[in-house]
Amino acid sequence: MKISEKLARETLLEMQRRMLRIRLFDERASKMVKRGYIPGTVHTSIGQEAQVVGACMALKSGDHMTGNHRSHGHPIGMGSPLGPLMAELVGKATGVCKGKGGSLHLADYAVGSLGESGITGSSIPIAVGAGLSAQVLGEDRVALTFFGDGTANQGVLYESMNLASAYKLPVIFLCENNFYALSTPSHTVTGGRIVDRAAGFGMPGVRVDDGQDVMAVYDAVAEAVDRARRGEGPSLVEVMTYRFREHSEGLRINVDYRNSEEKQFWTARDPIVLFREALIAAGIATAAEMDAIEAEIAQEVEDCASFALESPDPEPSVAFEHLFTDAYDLEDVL
Amino acid sequence: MKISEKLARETLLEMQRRMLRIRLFDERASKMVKRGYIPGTVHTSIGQEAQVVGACMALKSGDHMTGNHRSHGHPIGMGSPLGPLMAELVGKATGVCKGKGGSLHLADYAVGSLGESGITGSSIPIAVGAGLSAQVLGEDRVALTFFGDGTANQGVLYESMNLASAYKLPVIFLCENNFYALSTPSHTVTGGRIVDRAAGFGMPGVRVDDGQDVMAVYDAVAEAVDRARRGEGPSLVEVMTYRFREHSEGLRINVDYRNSEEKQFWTARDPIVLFREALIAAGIATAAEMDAIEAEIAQEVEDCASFALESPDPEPSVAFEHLFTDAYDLEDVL
Amino acid sequence: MSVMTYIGAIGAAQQEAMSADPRVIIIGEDVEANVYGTTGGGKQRAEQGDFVQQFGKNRIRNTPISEEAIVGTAIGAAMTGLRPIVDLSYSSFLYMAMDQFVNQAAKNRYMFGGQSSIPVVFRSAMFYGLNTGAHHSDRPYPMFMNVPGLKIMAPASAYDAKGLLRSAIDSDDPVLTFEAVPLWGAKEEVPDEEYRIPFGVARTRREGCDVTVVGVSGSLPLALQAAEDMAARGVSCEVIDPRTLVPLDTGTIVRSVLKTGRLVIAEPAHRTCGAAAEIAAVVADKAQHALVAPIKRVCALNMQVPFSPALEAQIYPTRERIVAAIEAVCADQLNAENRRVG
Amino acid sequence: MSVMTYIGAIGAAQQEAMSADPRVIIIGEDVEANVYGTTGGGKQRAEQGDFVQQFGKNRIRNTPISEEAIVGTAIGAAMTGLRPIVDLSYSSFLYMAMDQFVNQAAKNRYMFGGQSSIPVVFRSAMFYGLNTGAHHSDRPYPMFMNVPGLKIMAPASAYDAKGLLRSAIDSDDPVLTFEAVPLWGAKEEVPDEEYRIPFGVARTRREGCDVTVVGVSGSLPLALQAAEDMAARGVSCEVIDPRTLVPLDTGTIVRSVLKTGRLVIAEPAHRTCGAAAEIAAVVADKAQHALVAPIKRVCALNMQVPFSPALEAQIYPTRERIVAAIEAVCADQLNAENRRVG
Ligand SMILES: Cc1ncc(C[n+]2csc(CCOP(=O)(O)OP(=O)(O)O)c2C)c(N)n1
Ligand SMILES: Cc1ncc(C[n+]2csc(CCOP(=O)(O)OP(=O)(O)O)c2C)c(N)n1
Ligand SMILES: [Mg+2]
Ligand SMILES: [Mg+2]
Repeated sequence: MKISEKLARETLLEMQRRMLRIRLFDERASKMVKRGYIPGTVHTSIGQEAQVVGACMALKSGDHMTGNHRSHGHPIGMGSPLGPLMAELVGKATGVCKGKGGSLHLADYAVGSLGESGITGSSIPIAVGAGLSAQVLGEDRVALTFFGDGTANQGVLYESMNLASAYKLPVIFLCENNFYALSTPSHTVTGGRIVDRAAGFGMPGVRVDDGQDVMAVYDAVAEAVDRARRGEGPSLVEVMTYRFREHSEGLRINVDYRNSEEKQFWTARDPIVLFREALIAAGIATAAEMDAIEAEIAQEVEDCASFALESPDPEPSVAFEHLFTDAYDLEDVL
Repeated sequence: MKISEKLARETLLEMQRRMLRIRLFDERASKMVKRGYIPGTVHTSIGQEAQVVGACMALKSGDHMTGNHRSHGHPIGMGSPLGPLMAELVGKATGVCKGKGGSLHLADYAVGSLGESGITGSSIPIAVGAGLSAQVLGEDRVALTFFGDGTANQGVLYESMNLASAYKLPVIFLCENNFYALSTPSHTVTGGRIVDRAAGFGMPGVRVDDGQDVMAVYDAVAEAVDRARRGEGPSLVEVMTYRFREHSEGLRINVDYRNSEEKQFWTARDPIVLFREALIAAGIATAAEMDAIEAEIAQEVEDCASFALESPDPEPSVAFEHLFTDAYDLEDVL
Repeated sequence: MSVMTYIGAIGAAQQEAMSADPRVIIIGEDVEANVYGTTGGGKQRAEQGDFVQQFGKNRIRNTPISEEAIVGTAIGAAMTGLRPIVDLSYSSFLYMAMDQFVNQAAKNRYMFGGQSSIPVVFRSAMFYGLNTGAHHSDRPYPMFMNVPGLKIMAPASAYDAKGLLRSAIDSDDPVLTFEAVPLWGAKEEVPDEEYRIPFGVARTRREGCDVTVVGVSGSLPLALQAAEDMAARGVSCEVIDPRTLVPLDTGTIVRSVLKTGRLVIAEPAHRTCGAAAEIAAVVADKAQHALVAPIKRVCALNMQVPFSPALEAQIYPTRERIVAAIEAVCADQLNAENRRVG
Repeated sequence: MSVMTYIGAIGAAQQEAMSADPRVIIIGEDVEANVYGTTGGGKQRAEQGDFVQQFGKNRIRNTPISEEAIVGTAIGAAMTGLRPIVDLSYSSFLYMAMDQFVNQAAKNRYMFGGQSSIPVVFRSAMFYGLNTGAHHSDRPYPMFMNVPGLKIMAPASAYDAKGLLRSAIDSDDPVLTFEAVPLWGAKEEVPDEEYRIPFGVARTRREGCDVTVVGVSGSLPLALQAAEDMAARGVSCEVIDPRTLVPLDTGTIVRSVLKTGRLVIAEPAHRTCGAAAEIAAVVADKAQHALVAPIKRVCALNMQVPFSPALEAQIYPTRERIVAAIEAVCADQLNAENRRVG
């Protein structure tokens, strides 16, 4: 891995911090689902941290992001504090969405996270809208949307890509290609290569073949972001990566749809290990410094879990708020 | 124009007949709308006859076709008799859909026409379904779907192309690119070229630059049909053509969205005139023979109009038929 | 006061809103060319040109045919600083964007704990009764009433259309308009100054004491005509236009039925699970004790729309069908009246 | 007879139908891997393998995530010789394909004058009350009830699920199933031989004379429990499961209300324009003269679904809310009973 010379040491370390946050947060969340502290299920980004963080770090404050069901990494990548995220997963009053969203529907407007989406593909045009408002209002910001290889077969993506392209909107379409949609291997349900779909919609398509290399992801996305800021329109970036866990926690699929050689190949390419080694090799940080960072993040995650578990449940009446912005008659609801 | 040597004389003449049928039928329908004999409006294929007929003639009996709002040419191209089509436009009991469809919703299952669609894009996956049934049942047939350049920006097209490609279904996606969607120039709302969208979905894309040349359209579609019959999957064929009239009859748009040079350029390339001249030049038919064909079709169209006008209205109770295949309680309806 | 058509009122409300607030934009298919007649300049067109000339192409946006992306883009834009008016043309095209309406517009603010507000108006028009066939004639507002989080207006006159649309554009929540194309040409006096009509307030178009007749959208004028017919026969109808379907002013309707004891509801949507069903259900709960006759619905039949003019008219409510329903619930009075007259 | 779960019954019906007719195929996301548990082999799995092994990949089709194309493709395939069962997984995903449901499945046959028939079943399951959040919890069947041309089944038990699904697959018209995931594990005795239950015939689950309680889908068991509670307090409930919503057996419901004079309707969908509204409206028309109390609806509140377990349970009907509604309409009897007992 080649460490970019353009990036400050602190930025590089922050990348590793965010990857660690995602990893440890998701490991923790996974345990909490199994023990029943988190209701429902969660979809972890374990193994995909480089793809998430490389993309988010290429954005700057004021930019927007929308995501999908594999939902914790994206706001963490944008810099969202962990406590309210974990509290949201547990369904507490202190959750980032007041306990009303849950794992699938995290959003943290303070860091530009406009919302994850349980419905695959549904949040893609929302990012295009953020691009449109930037253009109409003349504001210097871009929007990025994350979606999976499976979701790349939903029509709304192509409507969105086309609209963004025709209007030259500052939007980055980021495909997280982990080779599977649930139990379905991408190649069995996908005609052609996703990256090749960009050209027909008048935008550049770039594929990051090693999505475990956070530098490679960063570079590709940063270029797309620059292009967007220059007013030259949207780009599609496809990142090849792998989820180390099952589609969602607790899901057991009786079919052996991912063989063990494949799993071994990818888990050997752990993005966090690779980046740690690269940083040390490049003399950016010592092993001891990296250890300290890991301990720091481990503590952060401990703290976020305690915060979540100790927080109060939402008041029942919170269920009747936020339907509309103005006061409404509860008669209409009850 | 080069006359294909592979085609029998009778086939060539039938092409011209079908183009003439479309032209004269649509001219007649246009008049009947203006005089109030046809309720609502109609969308003519005048100017686009080569594109329609070249495609339909590349199919054979047993194949299926779905179409869109520019709806008369497609069934006529498939060989549907004119009387019941015109009666349908007028809303008569003898209409091909018993007067229940109207211009926008023609269908003639007898010739493989599974239905035109007032909702743009909506009938595209229907053709994919016809391809799927052929594949599952092992029947030797293909399905072709017509849609416009404007409709090429609807997501359902890409979902359909992808599905057909992943399953290798015998489907031909035929884009009638007449440069406009209603008053909107294609290039202002379209990123990239439509034909280039095929590759990203794993299928060949072919563009017929001179869509006024019925031979060129036929050749391109026939190749796609052969490929489909060989089990090699779908193709996208984009045909560049032009509508000579307004988007729909009677519609007046105050903006000059198509300038007169452009109109002149295209009307000078009348597909029916071009083919007539080419046939005569190639010695396939004499001018007199072509005149006779024109007179024959003119008579057919006269007859279809009389048939339509003289036919009875549907019985009022027909409005309560065909909701379900089995008997239902009229109480549930009224 | 000036006299305005229903469609003119819509254009005028849009023009006022665009002039008042630079965050308001219009986005949709063919809006530049003003094909549907609501993005022209209205009376001022001659002086001020059309909307493109007045507001520029940055704010009047032709789109590709991509309803799902258009709707989603408008939602995203509304979440980030704009106040879009989306012109979806035919109401029949809303289905294409259903996911965005239900899962984004309606749920976003709720699900994210109030972080977003979504000030966007989705305009669409119900082209029914005009022989356009099954694909273009839908009146799908009941579907959207079943989705909490969407406000819905369905005006029946120029005055209401203008005032409600201004309120809709002011609203920080998503609003769907269902315009009645059969009423586009209907004229009404409209104030010259700007005005707004609040959502959730019904308009009693005619006072009466024997039967309450609720008319939704294009069925309202028919209800008024039927009331006229019945007045001649000694039956006094109170005719109510709910104007907005979400929120729905059930209070006005219930109070009226408490007075009249009878209810007829007319609407152009299909009967099953329509707005009339909802109104009937509310009244059967809140005013059951006052009811002296069955509640009658006069809706579009549970049928798709046939093309032929020989067939289509049967599908929708008519003045005659409304009269028949009133007759059915007022059989007593009519008999009494007959005896008196006879 | 054997005891079967609701979800097992669905799998068994699919297996029978696939064995009986080679034109039946199953198409949907992840159907090969049987993630949702309805494309396995049921009891016979050990001997016969899963559906892919039994029927082959030609008839068990994994799809891309493309609901609109999947639904449209299934419709086209049904028009040309197949009898597809489309597994759409969560009912919340139906919105993605709304245009195909409304404009193709529902209208095609009608609009083409009977040329097509469309024997296709669209299966979906309502995963509500399971803390999956607003995007996955919808119960959108009322929307589809407003669309003439779609048949709708919403079984509340294993026996009904199996028999209705066989009828659905036999039907030459498009059928939507709305399965209740909270009932997937509920068991019932089911005949060993093949059987079919006709559409449009309600099942009276308990006879009674004081009040009619209609329970739709997952609310039916709650209605039965509430009836049990009320029986102990001297109120006799007649509990009816409509089983299919289109066609809806209004006759059975109306006859029951003519007997009891009271009606409570419970359903998991949102209240406004829901199935309960339709049932209430029908009864307020056909049995108004027999009503001695207001009609009460116990529906999901007009709210989106919050995630937190501390919040979600409030949204749906419960045994307690149904009891409260019955109490409200039976206040007279309860007072009489109290006097008798006290
Ligand atoms: C519209 C819709 N269809 C189906 C689903 C069910 N579903 C949830 S995640 C998923 C697979 C998504 O695959 P991909 O986009 O590749 O993302 P990944 O899970 O691999 O990150 C499916 C089918 C859904 N949530 N929404
Ligand atoms: C879903 C949907 N959106 C919009 C329309 C309105 N509409 C009808 S035809 C048309 C233009 C279609 O353009 P194109 O696909 O290029 O076909 P052409 O008319 O040029 O043949 C539009 C926008 C529609 N019928 N359906
Ligand atoms: Mg994936
Ligand atoms: Mg065009």
